[in-house]
Amino acid sequence: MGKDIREDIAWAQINTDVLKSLENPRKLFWVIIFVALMMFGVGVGCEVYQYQTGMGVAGLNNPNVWGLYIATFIFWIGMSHSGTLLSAILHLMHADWRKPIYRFAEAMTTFSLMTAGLFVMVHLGRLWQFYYAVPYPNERWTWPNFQSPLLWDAMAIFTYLSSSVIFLYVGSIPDFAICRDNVHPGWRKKLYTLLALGWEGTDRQWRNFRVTYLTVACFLIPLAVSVHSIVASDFAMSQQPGWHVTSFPPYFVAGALYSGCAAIITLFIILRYVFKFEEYMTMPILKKTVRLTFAIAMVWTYLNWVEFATVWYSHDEVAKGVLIDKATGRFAPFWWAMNFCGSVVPFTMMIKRLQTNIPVMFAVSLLLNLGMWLERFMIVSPTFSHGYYPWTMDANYWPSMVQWGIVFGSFGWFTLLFMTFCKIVPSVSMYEVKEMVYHRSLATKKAELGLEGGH
Amino acid sequence: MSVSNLLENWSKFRHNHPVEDKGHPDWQAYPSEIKWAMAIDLDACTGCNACSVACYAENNLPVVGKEKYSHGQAMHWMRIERYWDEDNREFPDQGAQFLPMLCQQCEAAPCETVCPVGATNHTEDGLNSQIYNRCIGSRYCSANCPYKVRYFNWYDYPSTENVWPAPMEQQLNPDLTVRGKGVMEKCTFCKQRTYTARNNAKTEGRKIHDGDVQTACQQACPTNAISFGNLFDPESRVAKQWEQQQVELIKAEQEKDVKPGNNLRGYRIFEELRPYPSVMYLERVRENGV
Amino acid sequence: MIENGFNRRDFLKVLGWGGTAVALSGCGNTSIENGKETVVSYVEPEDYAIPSIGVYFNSTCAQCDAGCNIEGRVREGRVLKLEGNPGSFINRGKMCGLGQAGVQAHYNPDRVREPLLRNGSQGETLTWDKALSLINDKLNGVKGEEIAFLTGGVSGHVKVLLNNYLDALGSKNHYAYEAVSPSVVRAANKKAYGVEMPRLRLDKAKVIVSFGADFLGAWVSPVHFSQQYAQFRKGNRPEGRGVLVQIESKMTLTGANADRWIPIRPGTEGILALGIVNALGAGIPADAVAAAKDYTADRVSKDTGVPAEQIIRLAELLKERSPSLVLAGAAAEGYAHGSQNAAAIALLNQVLGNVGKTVEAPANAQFAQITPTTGNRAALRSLNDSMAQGKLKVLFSYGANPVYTAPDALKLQDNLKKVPFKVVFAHYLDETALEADLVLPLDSALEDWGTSIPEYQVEPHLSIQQPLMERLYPNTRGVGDILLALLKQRRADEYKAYEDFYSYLRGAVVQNKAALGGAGADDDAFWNETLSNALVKLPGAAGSLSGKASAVGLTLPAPAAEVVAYPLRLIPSVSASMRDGRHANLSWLQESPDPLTTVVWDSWVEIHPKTAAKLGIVEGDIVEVASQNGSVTSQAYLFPGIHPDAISMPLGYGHEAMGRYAKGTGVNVFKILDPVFDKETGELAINETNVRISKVGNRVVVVKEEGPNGGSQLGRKKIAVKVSSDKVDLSKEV
Amino acid sequence: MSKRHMLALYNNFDEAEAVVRELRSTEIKGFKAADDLIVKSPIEHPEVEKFLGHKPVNVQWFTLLGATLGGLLAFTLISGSQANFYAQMKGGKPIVPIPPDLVLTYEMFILGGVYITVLGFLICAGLPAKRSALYSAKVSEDQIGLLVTVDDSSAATLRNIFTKHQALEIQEEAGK
Repeated sequence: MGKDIREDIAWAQINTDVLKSLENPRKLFWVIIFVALMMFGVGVGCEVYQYQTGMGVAGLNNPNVWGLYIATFIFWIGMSHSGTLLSAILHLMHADWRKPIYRFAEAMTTFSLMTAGLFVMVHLGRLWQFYYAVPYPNERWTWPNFQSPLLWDAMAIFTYLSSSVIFLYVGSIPDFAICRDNVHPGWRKKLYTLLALGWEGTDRQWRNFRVTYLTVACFLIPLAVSVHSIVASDFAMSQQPGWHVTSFPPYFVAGALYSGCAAIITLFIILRYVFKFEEYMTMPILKKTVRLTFAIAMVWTYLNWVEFATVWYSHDEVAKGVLIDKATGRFAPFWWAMNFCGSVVPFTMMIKRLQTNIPVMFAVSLLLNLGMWLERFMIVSPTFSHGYYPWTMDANYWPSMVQWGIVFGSFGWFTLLFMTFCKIVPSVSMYEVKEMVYHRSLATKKAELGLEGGH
Repeated sequence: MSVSNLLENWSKFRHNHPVEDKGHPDWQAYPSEIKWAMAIDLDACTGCNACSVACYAENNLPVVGKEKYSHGQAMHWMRIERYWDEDNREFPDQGAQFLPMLCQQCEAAPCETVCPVGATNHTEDGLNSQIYNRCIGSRYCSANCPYKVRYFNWYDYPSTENVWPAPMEQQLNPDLTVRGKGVMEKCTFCKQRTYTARNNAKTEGRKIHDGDVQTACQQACPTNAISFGNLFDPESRVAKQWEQQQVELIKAEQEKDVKPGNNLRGYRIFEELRPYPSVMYLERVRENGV
Repeated sequence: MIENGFNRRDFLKVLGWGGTAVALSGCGNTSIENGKETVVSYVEPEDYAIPSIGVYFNSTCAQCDAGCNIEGRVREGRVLKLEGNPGSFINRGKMCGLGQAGVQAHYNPDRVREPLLRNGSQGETLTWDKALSLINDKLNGVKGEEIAFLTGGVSGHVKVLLNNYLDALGSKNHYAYEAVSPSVVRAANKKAYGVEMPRLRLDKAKVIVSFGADFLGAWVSPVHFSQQYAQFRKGNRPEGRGVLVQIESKMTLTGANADRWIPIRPGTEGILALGIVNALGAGIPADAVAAAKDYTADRVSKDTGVPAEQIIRLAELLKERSPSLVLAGAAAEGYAHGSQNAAAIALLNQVLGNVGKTVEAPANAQFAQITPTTGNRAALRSLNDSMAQGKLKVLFSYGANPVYTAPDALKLQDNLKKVPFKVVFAHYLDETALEADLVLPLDSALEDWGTSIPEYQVEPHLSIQQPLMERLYPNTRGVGDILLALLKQRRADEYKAYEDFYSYLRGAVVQNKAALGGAGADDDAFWNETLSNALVKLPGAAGSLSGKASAVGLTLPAPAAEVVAYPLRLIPSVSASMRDGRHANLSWLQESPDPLTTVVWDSWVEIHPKTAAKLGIVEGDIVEVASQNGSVTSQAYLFPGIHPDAISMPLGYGHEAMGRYAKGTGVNVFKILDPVFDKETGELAINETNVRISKVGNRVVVVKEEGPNGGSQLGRKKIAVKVSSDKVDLSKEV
Repeated sequence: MSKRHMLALYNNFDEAEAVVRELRSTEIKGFKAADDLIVKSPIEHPEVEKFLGHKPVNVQWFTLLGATLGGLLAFTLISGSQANFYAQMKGGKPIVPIPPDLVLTYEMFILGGVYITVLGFLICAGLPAKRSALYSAKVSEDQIGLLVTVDDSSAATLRNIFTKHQALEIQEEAGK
């Protein structure tokens, strides 16, 4: 296959190319920002209405006390895992093809976490009291209930968010230095000077930088796994049929990586187009990402069916009831759609021709994410409307427009954050691309020398 | 002080109530002589709904109206369920089966552990307390309740039209609050009544007698199907019933159930989930020969 | 009413000790809930309301005619909750949902607060003095027979004043009308036992065979019967656990609690009764044998749709287990031949030798002038006729809502217009009040004074109804006070001694204290005692039953042939909370699900799944139910507990007025009833309406408590468990 | 004796390496390669450390400290608050339930680890730092910089060595 990146790109060229993406935005950028603002506005409107009137307007009820908010919360948490996968795991594996694309992946991690956090808030019946869940010393000596998986969630997300923000920042310090050295005087220069912390690329700085980056990466991997297993425990720790499943944590983690990678492909393609990053976000890299995604898709598919199978072959009639309801009940269309998007669509990624076919991959990645969102929806709602207690089952629950509106708005919020980010922080890591180019050119040189020696 | 206390009383803090209790909760922090419990005789219950209405009157339950009811947002702490036999005969010629379902006040309640802010705890007299002020409305408790007997304030009912239009608000019971939007609520075994009864017993320097306190549903029930009292007081009717029916609180499966041919009809719902409910039901009896 | 309130204050001064009693108990912080403080009622909270201490005062429930004795919890001068009075002979400290909702009737936001005078289509307020003098003027020059008084069932001293007033006006037209009342059964009982309402001992019976008597739901005295039923079900009573067999076309709450519920073709209850008599075979009076000789099991089975072996088994059961009790209820009496049905059932009772065992004589009380005048449905017809003939010039209406409960076919609303002056004593602006020329706002039952004697009595006693709190609105009045004021217009001298109804009541009771077991007691002491108990035993001679139910002249028509155009029989159901709709504006009752269908806040049409399948109807279909005299549309509910030839709709819904909760909720089934009347008693036969149903097209989600699984437990173990009686040992139960 | 700073820019690492080796081998008055020589590069390049000789990195100690403290703090805080302030029976579980507390301990362990590590990085790398004496934007682009501090007297010697290895540019500045 072709080279991940041209080795003869001049380093100066890299600087100019990437820094261009920080320069005055194109019209398209503003269009995207505007649309995102509109979407976010819808969400905010719905939330205000819900805040004032009460959760009832979300169409939730007894027994359906949780709805799209929780489902979408899991979805966004899942999204966040891709960043860690690329920047941390692949970093440890020295897979240097990650270098041009990990920066925006990490940004994605951060922002999807922020979005997920919003959903925890939106879900609360008494948002104005959310701080009761924060362990702060107070005169009443009351503390949150540390036994509650929801609290573990809050803790895990906080840890994960702050860690990935730090990781993202530390990783971009050298690039901030580059910006500092290249942008014209003005507020931007001041900003970068501040962010660069006076980085000069001295040997001492680089030395400590390497160790730090490695250490944090090592921390992030178990953290990412723990975060989504904890989200899984929200369900697995409960007694409800369809939730009380041992395989939930790995299942959730796989799903998370899955949706994350799909999202990376989506953004990869968008950025490549918007910022003209063809030189760096190259087809071979896309191909690699696609293959990785496919592998994870298969893992997810496996765990997905394992979950069904364990229920199916158990004698837990109640859980079985939920499963049957998923497959045949009123949620059946969504459930089958989820299986289709999650387990069938990825097979297009096996076909070599399609792996580098931008439009197809774009469509596929969107479908995969749809599938992953449906998965979360199918985890939450059917168990409620078909739970333990026959009398309180519910065949009429359907999320109200308010719920849909807020879910819709969250995508606007995410886009907003992400696009702003792309204009302030280089969305391709310049110094690492340089390393990549350098090392690869060295390698080829060595090879040539070797050939000469053969004479 | 925190750490020393932690280390000194470690075993105490590691005590597993109720399963490691011997009879009474022997965990020092709660020296309790009281364990409120209930027994509901389904044979006597006629499904007349008097208990439910009485509960509305006693506990300031909002009337949500048709539209909200249709969304499953009704607030009846005490609901009467009506089941038919499942042997699909043409006619239900042995009548219906009525089941008054209220919070089972589990000893090991699934709802308690999951609340992020600790708004629902186990009280020393063996109830699930629900602290409205503390509740932030995550609704995890309801999600984890096998009986689905927790009811959430989806709206701000006190300020909702036609819930308590003047002068109906004058009927509200001042012994307990009305709940604002966004908090979870549920049957309290008429906390305000048990509480008063205990205070009176205290002022009079005696123990609670059976009959000192009746719950609203029990007091209304025209057929005396509901009995309520202190399970630790061997003289109380409820204790006698549990005893006679050989139903023990801290059992996931009663001995009588494993040995065949017991002629007893006491049982608890979802015992196998090990929440150790405090409400014992007595099976409905029907004569087949006629 | 200033002078009235003033007077009460005096009365309270006398009762200062009562207050201090409460005060002391309050300071000692003795129980709110247990050691119940029941002292005399106060009507002026600021005098001795102890903050945060609830005090119980006894009174009498006015929600239905059962007349349960209640105690109201009063705090800071507000009545908060009603409980049963443990000292009661009827309800023994228990209470039904309808009674619980009494507080809502009191605090109801839609009560009439001012006297209203019709002015065109509007009503304008006026003072009481004007209102009363207006009545006086209107009555002048009107002949006695042109004046009529329409009431529900009345008893006690209100009845006395009412009769005296009519007497003063020279009128004999007192129409006591109850839309749903066991009036045919009363007549049958009168014939069979010599009394209208014998004392029933469900608790003594080994078997109860009830022909549609919903004694656990809405029949006569449900709370009392429920308690007897609890006894009847006990395994540890000498008679052993009783067996309940319910025979009816539409399952009632009682039917839902039966060991065996037998669906029967509508109207053939009497035939089945005779069928059982026939099946009993030897050892029964000759005339009974003669009367029942044609009713062989096979024929009866053919007529009633009840399997022959079932009939025989039933007869055997009744023979094996004596004493038994056979009841005739609304389902049996609501036909043109309702009297014969009831008579046949009474005969069965007698043949089984239950008379004197489970059917006892009530102690017939003295003071005939205060014993209940029970309402019936015949009164409606006669009133309607005389209005139609324009015989009436002035009509008073109290405690009845004929415009709502009368079938359209009677054209009552139009006939009412022929009455020049109509006075309605009203709690709400209900359909009848809207037709009135003058509306007089009544005190709620928790604000008013009164006495009552329930129709069904265990021990003869007089129940006192006393205010549990100060009236909410200054311009409402007690019915007694109004009647007294009106009487004073006619017989001033006779009643000048009584400043208000309270003083009249007190006088009446205290005068008879000797007869009431207070001989030699100090007047005040006796009166206070009476008030704090809110009931006083009446002397009564032990009555006797004349078990003279006979088969003579007992002719039962063959089951009605199917009307082709209207193939189904409409059975209006009387629910425990809605009754005849007078309490439709109490939101607790609207939201408390119907026990059997669990539907709330609306009417519904009960259809047997078989019938529904035939008509292609599924749950939630909006169907039109059309009789010869009109039609209503409502939601279909598939209900196994009904005979396939019948459908059922609940009464009490579909008000066009009355208040925010009642108005427009459901449909009014009274309207489409055919005007068929019982041949002997002239009672409206409410089950005699044939209907056809057709889908209107649209479909709704039925708003009900029941989940999507209907009554199924999805095979879950141990949710609502039923066990066969031979599998349990009830004898040792606590 | 007054010092002066010199910055030489090179095209690639090989040249820079050669210079460094020579500087380390040759004896120059008032100049110790170990202390007075700083290599600036646009990318992180392990070889640099090789030819600069071993220099210690201490970040990992901060990591150890942070992680340990984080974990300990978490468990004491949580179990302490459960036992002392908010002792409530819940769902038939002990007042101090181990598994949940461990979950949170684990999270805090990581949190502490990450925070203190980064703190350590800033300390060890001497960030945030002022502009050093001589700096060229070229370094952040594609050139290798050698920054030396040396006595005025030996400045010439160094200049020679730099130029010998085709320095693209040599900046000088008198320092204190």
